[in-house]
Amino acid sequence: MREVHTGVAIREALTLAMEMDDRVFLAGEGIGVSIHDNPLMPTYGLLETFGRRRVKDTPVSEAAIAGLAVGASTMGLLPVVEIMFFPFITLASDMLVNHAGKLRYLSGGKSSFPLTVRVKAGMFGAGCQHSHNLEAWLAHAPGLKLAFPSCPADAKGLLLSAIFDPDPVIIVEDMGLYWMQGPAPEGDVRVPLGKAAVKRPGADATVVGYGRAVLAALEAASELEAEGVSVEVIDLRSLVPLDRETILESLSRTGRLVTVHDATKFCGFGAELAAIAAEEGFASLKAPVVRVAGPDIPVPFSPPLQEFYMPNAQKIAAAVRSIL
Amino acid sequence: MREVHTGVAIREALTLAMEMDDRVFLAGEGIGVSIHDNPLMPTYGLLETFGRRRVKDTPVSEAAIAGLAVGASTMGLLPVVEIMFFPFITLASDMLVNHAGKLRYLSGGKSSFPLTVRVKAGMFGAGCQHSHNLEAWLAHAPGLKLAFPSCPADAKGLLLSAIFDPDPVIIVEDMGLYWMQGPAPEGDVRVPLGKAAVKRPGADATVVGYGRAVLAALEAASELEAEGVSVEVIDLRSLVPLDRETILESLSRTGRLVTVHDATKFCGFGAELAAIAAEEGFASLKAPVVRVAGPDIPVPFSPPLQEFYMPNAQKIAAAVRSIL
Amino acid sequence: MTAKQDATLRRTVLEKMYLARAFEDCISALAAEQGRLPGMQILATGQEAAAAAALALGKDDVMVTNHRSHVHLLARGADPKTLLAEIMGKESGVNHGKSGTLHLIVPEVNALMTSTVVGASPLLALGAAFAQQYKETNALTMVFFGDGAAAEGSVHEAMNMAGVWKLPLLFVCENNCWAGAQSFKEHCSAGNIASRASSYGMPGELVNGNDPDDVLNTALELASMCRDGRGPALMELTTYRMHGHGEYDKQHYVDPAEIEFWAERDPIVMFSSRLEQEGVLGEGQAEAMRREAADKVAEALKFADESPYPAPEAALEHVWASPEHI
Amino acid sequence: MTAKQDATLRRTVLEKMYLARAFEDCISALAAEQGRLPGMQILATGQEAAAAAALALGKDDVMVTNHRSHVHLLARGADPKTLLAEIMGKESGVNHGKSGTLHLIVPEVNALMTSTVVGASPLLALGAAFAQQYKETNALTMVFFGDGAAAEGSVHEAMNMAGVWKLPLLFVCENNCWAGAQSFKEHCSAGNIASRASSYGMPGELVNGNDPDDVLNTALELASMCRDGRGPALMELTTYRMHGHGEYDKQHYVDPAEIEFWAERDPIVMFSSRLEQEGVLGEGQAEAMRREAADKVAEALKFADESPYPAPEAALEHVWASPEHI
Ligand SMILES: Cc1ncc(C[n+]2csc(CCOP(=O)(O)OP(=O)(O)O)c2C)c(N)n1
Ligand SMILES: Cc1ncc(C[n+]2csc(CCOP(=O)(O)OP(=O)(O)O)c2C)c(N)n1
Ligand SMILES: [Mg+2]
Ligand SMILES: [Mg+2]
Repeated sequence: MREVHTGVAIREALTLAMEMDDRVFLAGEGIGVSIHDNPLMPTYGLLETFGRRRVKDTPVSEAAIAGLAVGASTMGLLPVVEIMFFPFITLASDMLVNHAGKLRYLSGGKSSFPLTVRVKAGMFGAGCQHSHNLEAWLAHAPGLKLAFPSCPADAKGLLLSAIFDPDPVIIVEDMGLYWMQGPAPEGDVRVPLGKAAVKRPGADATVVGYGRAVLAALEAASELEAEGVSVEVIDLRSLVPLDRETILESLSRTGRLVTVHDATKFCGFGAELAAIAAEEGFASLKAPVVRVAGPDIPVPFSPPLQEFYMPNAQKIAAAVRSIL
Repeated sequence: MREVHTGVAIREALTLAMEMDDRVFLAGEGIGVSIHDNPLMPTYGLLETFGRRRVKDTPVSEAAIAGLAVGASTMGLLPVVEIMFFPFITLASDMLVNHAGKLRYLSGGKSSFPLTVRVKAGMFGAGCQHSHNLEAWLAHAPGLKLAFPSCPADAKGLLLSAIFDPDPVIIVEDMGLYWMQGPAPEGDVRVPLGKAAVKRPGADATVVGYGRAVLAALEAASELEAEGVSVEVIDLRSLVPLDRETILESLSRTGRLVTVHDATKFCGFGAELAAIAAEEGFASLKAPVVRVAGPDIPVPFSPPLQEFYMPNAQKIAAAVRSIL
Repeated sequence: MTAKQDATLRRTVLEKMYLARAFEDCISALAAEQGRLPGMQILATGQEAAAAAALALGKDDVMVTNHRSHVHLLARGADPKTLLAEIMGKESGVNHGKSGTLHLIVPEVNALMTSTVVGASPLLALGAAFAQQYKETNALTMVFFGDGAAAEGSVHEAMNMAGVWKLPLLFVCENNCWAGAQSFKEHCSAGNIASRASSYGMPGELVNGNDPDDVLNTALELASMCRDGRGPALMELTTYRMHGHGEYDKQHYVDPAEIEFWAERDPIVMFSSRLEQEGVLGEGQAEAMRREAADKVAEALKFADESPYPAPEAALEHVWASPEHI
Repeated sequence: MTAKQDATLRRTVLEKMYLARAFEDCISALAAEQGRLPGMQILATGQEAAAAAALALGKDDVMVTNHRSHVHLLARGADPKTLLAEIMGKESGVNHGKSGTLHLIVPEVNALMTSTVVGASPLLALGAAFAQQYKETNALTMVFFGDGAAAEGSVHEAMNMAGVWKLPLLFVCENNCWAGAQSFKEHCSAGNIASRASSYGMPGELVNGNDPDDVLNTALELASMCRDGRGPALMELTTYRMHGHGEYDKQHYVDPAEIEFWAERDPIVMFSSRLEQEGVLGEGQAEAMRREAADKVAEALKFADESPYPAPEAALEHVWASPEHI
């Protein structure tokens, strides 16, 4: 299969969706006219292709961006809005949690809100007000679906699924992936929400992650293979709905679980994964679950400090070794 | 010890703190002049006692209420602000998460932010935009402490600790408790943050909870005692810092853990407790962990639906039975 | 067309005002009976002239409202039966008991979204108005919010974006002098809300919110500007909540003279006598309207009372549009 | 006192402008070298007249700023050495490498809080100004924010509450014509930000943001009103960011004529020649100031370059004021 950058794969999904369906429009800060004159950015060139009616540069107003999506979606449009950096999801959180996730329920099932929110995430040397992964918040909000791809094919396929899903979906894009290449199919090839991918089969331990952390997990698995340890790596791809079956099935074979994500550990998504193991996979567990995650601190700015913060292959490998 | 209502105990803490220290002021919506002419409400009468300088009724502006606390606290005041209902914490979440919790870190330890946020919570027949417990969000935000009392003595003692703590503390008040009486000491008796209470000792299973759910857990324990099952009930009181020692010590004796809270289950605080058990208490565990929590839906309005949502003694007892 | 000329429309306004008053009187009476209604009850008694704003809308226009919504919804044509059933938490309620009184949503009459998060409605309306512009319809969105809500950042963001994009969005601020127990001047240091419209490049009109003619004329005028693509507009209705914030609110903090002042300006009393004086209503017609409203509400009460509660497990329904999961 | 009369103050303003320019020129040069600086660099080149606003403050006044803070901080007296070290992520940095360029905080000079969350600074300033009023000090708080920030709900809430409580809070909006890649008229449909002050019951002044005298005079006047208990005020500086949004921004979306227009209005060039013409500066004095600024920056660069990075585990420090835990 051809290789493309993740940023380009995302743009393919946006382009396809907009070509296929006039109900799809984009809105966000700097998604049309952008300071980034870079073809690897997902929305590069879309304003020129689709025009100002369908590509809306908004004022710096995150709550309004989310409100726009909520209101427009129930009017029959398929909004795809962007929150520039993950920490700013706080500003949109009332609209997402109390409205996007609840209005269908409040209506007694009469209305629906088929919106998509793309959130840009990642640790990129800008400090804690630009870098703060909060996927655990969104996963804890009823009525919202949540995807978190790790590669170009999934970034494209999950986004296509999100756009045409009848419910609100939030999709987290780790910006570090924009610059990475990988195979991705051409055309409208969707990756279903709620289906994990076994990125590498293994027998001795299961590592479950999503986003950039999957790449670190795969690296750790290679490292451990050299030591004769066989690690299964599961890429969740979608956090809500969550593919429990794939996790529990893997656990039933390996008996050992390591979770990994870039977000902080305490009450992070890894806690839910560990809890599922302790609750539903207890009979399989041969060793303690280990969570690899950011320490419970804000993301620091200085390069060696940020490096200290980041989960990486070494930390994952050490975690696996600790429970063999 | 004398018995007081929780609402009155909270007012005692506020009154004492204000009497002891002029740096303490209160701000929030309807905390001075209130539609509730009810002496069981925590801020009843405080405007009359302390005047308009120290008891500030704010406009309906949750972000500004939180910003007020952040800015005033680093100027040497000890703000105690109120967020009227828990779902509205979303509107204050940028200020709390990206500012209260991070500015000290960003300053390199030069500044501190000794603020207190009282959040009113609970399920009271108003539906999902008034009732949505989000303590797991706050626990996942570095730099914020978090308390969640279950009785008058703790509501008072934790609040006093929070007000004089040098870090930002959020304290959740389940409004249902306002109307309940219990023993509480007079005077400046503080309950330290980070110390759980064993509300009832037991040998067969450990139930860990906080807030109103502790009462349900105690009820369940009585019910199970009649069946010859001895349940230890731990009231966390403070979620951050968390008293892991007390939990793990109990687990080492009982080998069985049930967690309980009113918030929804997926990525709720119970997940963190279960994860700690799976990670640090694995050797003690004799059975799967069970999480009792709200189902992953918005809190419904209609009485039988809200009843269905709520964790209660029966559900907790059933959970314990399921792992004996 | 001006409202003065349209006798039928003015009669309809009065009819809806009677209906809303009767509906809320019924709720007030029920709320006074211990255990009769679940949760809190928030009434718009005294603010019925807002019905005229809702009646300035066409069938395809969208309405977005807030916690104090009965007048808006009934004016728009919502069925009192299913509204009352919802308020009681019954299965036959317009939202199957999921919502209750605080966020009644009636998509059937294009009352598409309702929020009890103060200040949120204008953001929802922003999205609806955007969709109308995007689809090049001739429709507009009308959003109701309170004076207290105007302090929320969300309202500012909605007005700003609507102004920049020239969306067909009519902001209707019902300034009933109070936000909870806080008087207007305690939360706003400008004398009114309407004049801030210029910050967003839109017209702002201050109208007598107890005079349905004023409300109707201004709403029709501003609505037609919105429809013409001239962008959003703001109207502020000066009015009063006669029952306080909610039914449990004894208004201990309100000067009784203030309540007295507004009681003398009851919009229904004033409007019905004006219509009678002008001959728009014949003798006895107002009384007939009032009785008809009472009958409808009695019927609604019977319907709601006789309806069963939903089954407990129904709590799990309606979260997802896609096949249920998790 | 007016600035015209105060030659010393005006000379200090120019000095700080030179210092800021030299500091940012240094960063710009470093940023152009691959791998020399971590993260993004956001400069206020062209906006140096804002230094005059900061210099209108007294020692006890508080300053709150945002992502584009170098001018404000240097004018306030922050040390270029520890600022540059922080920007490089060094242990000797003013925030020990925790913050970096985007949220430089310098409590030593009462630059108490800084946020890169656009629109957040005014809310932080609200709290500081409240504390000043509460403690009955004579001090005020000055907050800087951009034109883009004015679209955020947070700014509205801060202005509204400050207006209601008459807080000593001077809002300074630096309208540099752009918010990221969005031009002013794309995010604000009123012609300016200043005129919205009336919505909050405060004065609003539009000033030439490239003229330090204008900035200084207006800031002094409004600051003294704030100090007198007359409540908050808003001033808007019309200015321009000569380096685009950040150093990586090639401004492909900007009409070169616009940049040319503003280049001809360089605040340093204009102000120094005015001071020379007026005899406030003698011959060669401006050039001496420029050279002194360059020397200070060279010294700062040496300091920062020679400083070590923090130890990795230092990441765990400074979260808590109480004994560390979790
Ligand atoms: C975000 C938010 N904050 C607080 C509340 C609690 N609350 C409900 S109604 C109300 C007062 C609103 O006043 P106004 O907007 O004037 O509307 P009115 O009730 O007068 O119709 C408040 C503070 C809420 N529902 N939402
Ligand atoms: C809440 C938030 N949204 C978006 C951003 C990304 N961002 C950084 S600067 C900027 C533009 C701000 O424009 P303006 O307020 O005019 O300040 P300027 O950069 O022009 O000085 C944006 C959108 C942010 N930092 N914070
Ligand atoms: Mg009101
Ligand atoms: Mg700008």
